[in-house]
Amino acid sequence: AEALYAWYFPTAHPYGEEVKSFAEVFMEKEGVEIKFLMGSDWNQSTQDANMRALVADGYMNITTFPASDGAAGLYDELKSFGVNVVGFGGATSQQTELFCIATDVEAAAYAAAGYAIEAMGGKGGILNVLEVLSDTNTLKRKAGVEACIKDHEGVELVQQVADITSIAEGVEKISAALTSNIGKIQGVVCTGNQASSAAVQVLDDYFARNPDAEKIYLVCIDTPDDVMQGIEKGVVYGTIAQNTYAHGFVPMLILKKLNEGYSKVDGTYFIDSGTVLVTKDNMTTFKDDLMKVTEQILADLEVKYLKK
Amino acid sequence: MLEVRDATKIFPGVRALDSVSVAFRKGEVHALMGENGAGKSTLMKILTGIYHPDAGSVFIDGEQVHLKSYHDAIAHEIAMVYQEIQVIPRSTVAENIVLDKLGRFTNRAGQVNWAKINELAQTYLDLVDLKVQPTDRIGGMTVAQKQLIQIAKALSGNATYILMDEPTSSLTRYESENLFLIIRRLRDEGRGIIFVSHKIEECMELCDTVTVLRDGRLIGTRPIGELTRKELIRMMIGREEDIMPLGTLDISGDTILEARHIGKAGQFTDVSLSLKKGEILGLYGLVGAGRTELARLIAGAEKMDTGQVIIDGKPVKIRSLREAMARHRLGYVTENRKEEGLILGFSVKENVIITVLRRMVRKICTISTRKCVSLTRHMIGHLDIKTPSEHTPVENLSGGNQQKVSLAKWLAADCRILIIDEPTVGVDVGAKRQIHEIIWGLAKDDHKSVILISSDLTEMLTLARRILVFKDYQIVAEITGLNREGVDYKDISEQIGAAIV
Amino acid sequence: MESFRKGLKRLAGRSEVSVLLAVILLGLLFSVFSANFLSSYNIYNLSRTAALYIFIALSQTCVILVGGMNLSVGYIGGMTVVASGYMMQNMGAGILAAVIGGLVVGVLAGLLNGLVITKLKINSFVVTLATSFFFKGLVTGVSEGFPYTVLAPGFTTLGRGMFLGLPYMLYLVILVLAAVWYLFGYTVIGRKLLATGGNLQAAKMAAINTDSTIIIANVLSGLFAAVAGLCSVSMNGSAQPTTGGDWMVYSFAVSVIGGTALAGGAISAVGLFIAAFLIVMIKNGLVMINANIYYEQTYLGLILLVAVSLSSISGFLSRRRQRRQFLMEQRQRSAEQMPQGIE
Amino acid sequence: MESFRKGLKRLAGRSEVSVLLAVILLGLLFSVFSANFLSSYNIYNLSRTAALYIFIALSQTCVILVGGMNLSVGYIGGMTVVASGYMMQNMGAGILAAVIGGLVVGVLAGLLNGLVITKLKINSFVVTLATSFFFKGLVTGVSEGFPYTVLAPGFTTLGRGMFLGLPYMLYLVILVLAAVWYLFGYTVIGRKLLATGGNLQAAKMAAINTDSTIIIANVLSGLFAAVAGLCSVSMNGSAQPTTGGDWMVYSFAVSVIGGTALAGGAISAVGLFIAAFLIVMIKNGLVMINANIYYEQTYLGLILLVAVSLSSISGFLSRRRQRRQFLMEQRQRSAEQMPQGIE
Ligand SMILES: Nc1ncnc2c1ncn2[C@@H]1O[C@H](COP(=O)(O)OP(=O)(O)OP(=O)(O)O)[C@@H](O)[C@H]1O
Ligand SMILES: Nc1ncnc2c1ncn2[C@@H]1O[C@H](COP(=O)(O)OP(=O)(O)OP(=O)(O)O)[C@@H](O)[C@H]1O
Ligand SMILES: [Mg+2]
Ligand SMILES: [Mg+2]
Repeated sequence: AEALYAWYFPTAHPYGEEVKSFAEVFMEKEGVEIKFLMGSDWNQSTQDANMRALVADGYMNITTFPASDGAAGLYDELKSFGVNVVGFGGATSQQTELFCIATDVEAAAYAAAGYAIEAMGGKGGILNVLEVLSDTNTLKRKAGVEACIKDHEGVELVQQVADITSIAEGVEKISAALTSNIGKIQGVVCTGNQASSAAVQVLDDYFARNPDAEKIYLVCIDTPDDVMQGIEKGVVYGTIAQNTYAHGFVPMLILKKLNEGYSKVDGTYFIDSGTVLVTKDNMTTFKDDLMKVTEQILADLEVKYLKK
Repeated sequence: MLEVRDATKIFPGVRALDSVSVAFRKGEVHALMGENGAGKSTLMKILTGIYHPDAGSVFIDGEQVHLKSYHDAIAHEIAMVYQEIQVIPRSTVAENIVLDKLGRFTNRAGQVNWAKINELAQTYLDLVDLKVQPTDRIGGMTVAQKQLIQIAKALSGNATYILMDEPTSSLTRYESENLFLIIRRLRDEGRGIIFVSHKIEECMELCDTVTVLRDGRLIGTRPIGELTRKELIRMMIGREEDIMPLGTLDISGDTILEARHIGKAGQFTDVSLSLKKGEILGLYGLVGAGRTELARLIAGAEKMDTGQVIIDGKPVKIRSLREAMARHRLGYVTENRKEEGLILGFSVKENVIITVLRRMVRKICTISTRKCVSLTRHMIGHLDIKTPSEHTPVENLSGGNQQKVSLAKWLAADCRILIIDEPTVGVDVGAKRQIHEIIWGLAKDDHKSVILISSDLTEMLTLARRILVFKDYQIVAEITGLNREGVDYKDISEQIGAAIV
Repeated sequence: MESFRKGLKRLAGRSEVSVLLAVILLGLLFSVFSANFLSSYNIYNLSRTAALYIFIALSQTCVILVGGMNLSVGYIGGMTVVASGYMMQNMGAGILAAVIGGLVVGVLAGLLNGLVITKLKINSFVVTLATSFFFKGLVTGVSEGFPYTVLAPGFTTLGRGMFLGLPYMLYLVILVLAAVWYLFGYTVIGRKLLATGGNLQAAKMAAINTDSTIIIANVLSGLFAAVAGLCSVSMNGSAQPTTGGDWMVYSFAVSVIGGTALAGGAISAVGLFIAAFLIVMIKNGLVMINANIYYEQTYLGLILLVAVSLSSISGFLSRRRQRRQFLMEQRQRSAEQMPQGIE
Repeated sequence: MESFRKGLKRLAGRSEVSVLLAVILLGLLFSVFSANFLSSYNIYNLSRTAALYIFIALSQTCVILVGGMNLSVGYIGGMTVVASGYMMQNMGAGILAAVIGGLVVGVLAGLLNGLVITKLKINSFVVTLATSFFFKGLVTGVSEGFPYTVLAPGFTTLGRGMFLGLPYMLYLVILVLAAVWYLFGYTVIGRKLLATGGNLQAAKMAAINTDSTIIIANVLSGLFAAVAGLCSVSMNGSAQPTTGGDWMVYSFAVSVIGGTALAGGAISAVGLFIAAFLIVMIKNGLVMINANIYYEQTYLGLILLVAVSLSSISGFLSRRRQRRQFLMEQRQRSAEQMPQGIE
């Protein structure tokens, strides 16, 4: 039978939309039909139910983002039915998907903290803003930021906030943490999408109210409109851009190759999609830098990861 | 012997019982009497472990017992019929009857034996002469039916002491008579019955001893044979009862309301009645004869399938109670004050003004508290409602006073036509007289028209000037000639009895 | 014949039947539009999820039927998951120990809810709202978001095995439903629970210790939530602390559509079974028939609305039919009377 | 003096007072452990969020008090957010048009809920469960998950402006609460709503058109949810379609802790105000005192539990005191009687 391809994301979300658009690029380029599906809720049981329904409907090649680490169980079970699952955006701790193309979150968090510390002049206090606690990536991000701070003498981790499920909640928590540590925080690191938007809002408001306040360097993640506007305004020092093109394009390519007779090279699993710091200087050009990483991955694909 | 000694119970704001000591013997029917709020129900609840006395204690055969809950009471062979009828609506009649002793109906594996339960329930349903199946759901049944089921429940326990708190409040003579037969038999078997009722004739006829309470205090315990009706009433209300026939009404005016050929699937096929201006029309019948149902159809609470209502000679369509009141100034006072008549958690004031909210508005849609309070105070005075203040939640009032509040809100609405369903259920003699005078006044002085539904024949004969007798959703007799001096009530009672049986 | 028609009519009045009707109609619809809807894998799949939902719903039903609610079902499930996972991964517990550990956690959580509700006399809604935060915090606190991936060998048998094409879990849940049916139909404690929910006041006056029935209901609720948690672990092949996040909504949806009266006092084992399939089927079918991904929830909502309306619409229709018939009879009667009057 | 003490006692029985007590105690505690807890910025911040929570709670309160529930508050808010965002970004609407558009959406959604509940006679819980899926689908469907970032100029004034150090939103919500207090205390329709919730059957028998009061309550609920949605947009500076996801839980928490009886028929504007501050303060304070992030929810749950227990504990204590006093009087009385008896 003809191979059927599907793309799944836990819910309607700007990051998902962006990745989807690059999977669509693949669809056009390679003439492969892809079924796109998004869940109604960002939770594991919805993903389980929906992806099983896809498999029941004959889609044996799926690329997806794990709604939680629990996706590992799903992938594992689907693998036993002969389904090819390639992950993007986030890896599961059990590594039950064939490949995962994603940002190395711990490294990215380490880097983000590093950029903030650099901007702070190598000393001062940092507020670490984490996002969803039930996400295992959160712990990796926490470790990355903490490690980086440890590596820099004179820099102190003032407070961490977490468990942020909406922008409103992020605003509440970040402003509470800032208020209780006025003068002690010179840098803010956000490693979550909603947390970033919330932090931009809080700092924008804070500096509008206190134009003479001491500078606070904010490093965010992702490149949504509000963060980019923040960079332009100077509220945000920089943001870590993820390689959404690779997240959308590469998994589909791998699935196609697997159906063309390629198989996975043993011991391979994680494909680092790379990150770039976006600041005022490279706001228009950062995509080219990411594209270079993508090209490298594509070149490596049949060398490092797949074999005939 | 079941005894309380120096029982005291206080509720916020009232001393419901104040050092009351009474002894109830086996082999006697002991009446417990007193005005509304005298503390009868409170005393009964202390005897059955529902309330814990703040001082004093309960003794059985001279030995002190600690009743922590009704469960303990059952263990001591005490059963009770509550004044507030409470049933499990989704359960069957049989289950409601055996609920407090369900554990006795299991086999060795702990499995409930429904066949045995239904069988037992049938025995006691037959005993109280209630014609429903043990397997019927109790949900939609009338108050009277539920009351009989509660009685069956208390009887089925074979308890030594059976406490009945106003068991006859919703029953007609005929069901009551049957109950009295049962009670007498139980007495002869050597059990002790405590019987609460506001119907004095009943008590005089049935009971051996009477204890009277007033304002939470013990007035006295006497053999009933030593007392006359007059003396008994004086013990209860502290003064003489004034009985005077109410007189005659002027019913020469026009017909104000007519119901023609009312039909409703599964109930009425064809019922007609008419009501004149200034008349009090009585609807009498056995439990479940369909009086309440007819009233609800006329008042618009339910839809009729066929037939017509004519008011002031013009055919009208009444689609809801709201229309009935707003367009035709027709009101319906429900028989079920707990579920339909009152918002129990709300204050007396809120309950009284609910039908007349619009009239309480002062300027630009603001309800005037002063107007509300003055109306409520007027009603409290007019009906002599015993309440600490107009802000007291209705649930803290005694049953009779609750009934007065339920009536008060419809008096406040100032209707031209009032359908009053069982106006004096659970109301004491003094208050009953007041309510009668109020209803009478409505017709006599204000020239309002009243349809009175009552299961109390004395009340019916006192007030109604024409009686329609219902049986199985049909009118089987019309009793006229009541609107004159010197009516022979005995004769009329027999007439009605013949129509029903 | 007549009694058969009457029986049918009485059946039609029951809410389960209208839900069953909805299930059948939808099943037909989906299988027409998607060839794979009735494939054996999909049926296996559907029934496994439905089984899980039934456990979740049972947890809610137990407390609804004594007139309460349990907003913390999901997090009790989550605690069970974490407890059993912790025991297996960090303490090397075997299947039996892990299962017992998980169940004990669920029972204790239910007991806590029940005790606070009855002893402090606070509304169950408020209590379980507070404890759901409490339990959720414990779940994240203990696990720090990390799943436990080292399970006792064979732990996934229940969640992944099948017999005659149907998952073990379905057989298990059918057994449990039978037990529940027996419990509420034929045991004293079951009837006492129902009486408590039917009318608390009346139950008290019938010498039922309503405090203990309410506590028992909450313990049962915790127990079923724990069973659901263990089933999730067995299905997932790992103990995920996120388990249970969406259970609350579905527990209510299945319970209520399945005929558990929100006012308490009623339960229908069959109803729960059908309702779980309804919801699982809608979610699955929408994917299978390739519905617009963005509006999926809208369709789910619409279908649910129609499904729950069915019984009220059918009630309305039967009342109308009854009335019509009465009117016809009435007309006949008056037609018969006419000549008599003339005679 | 005596009457003052009596007044105090009556006050202490009210649940608002015990919640207020909890607020004060917590406030003291937090300000001891965090110097900036009472800083002007934090107060601004707290009161802005509390104002939002009050609107959300009002939306729930309106239906609770006619004896219903609204599980779809959050998604009605979400629809308002999307509608106003869409109008401003894609149609270039001004502030007035966007506000009106948003409010109309909320009112229509409430109307839909109300009509289905009353006309099809289905339980409000079930109806709003279904419509919450429905509305949520519409939110995702229209926005496709994207926020609207182009707002009409000046749209953030309400959400970000302040006067005398307090946010505009707080003043707005106080005005609205005053209006609500007036509505339920002094208008015909308000009293009718309360009566409907107090006892539906009795209200019907008192010639109140309970269908229309229930519809009005649902429309009001939709309206308040819409106001909350617009406030969120104004605070966030963008229209986020995820708005409202956690409103349901908080709407109940604030309403119920604020003294809205779950059985219906009661509302306390002051209670809502205090309860919103309680919850917002706990969440804020836990961050300020740098509590363990993983156990944060556990603390929140615990504090909530204690806060709601306060009124039941204080009620218990006052009953005990009363009984003691009575017994003492009794003893005195009998002691007094003794000599009399001897004389
Ligand atoms: N649960 C309660 N809370 C507060 N007050 C109560 C409560 N129960 C009874 N009371 C009060 O105690 C007093 C005695 O009430 P009780 O019900 O014993 O009277 P009763 O003699 O049975 O009257 P009725 O004939 O009207 O039934 C009344 O003033 C009543 O308002
Ligand atoms: N709400 C209801 N739902 C179902 N059946 C009802 C309802 N109300 C009354 N009935 C039934 O209708 C019959 C007539 O009751 P109705 O109340 O009209 O009688 P009644 O003459 O007023 O007698 P009662 O003294 O019992 O009030 C009863 O058998 C009862 O079972
Ligand atoms: Mg009484
Ligand atoms: Mg009647």
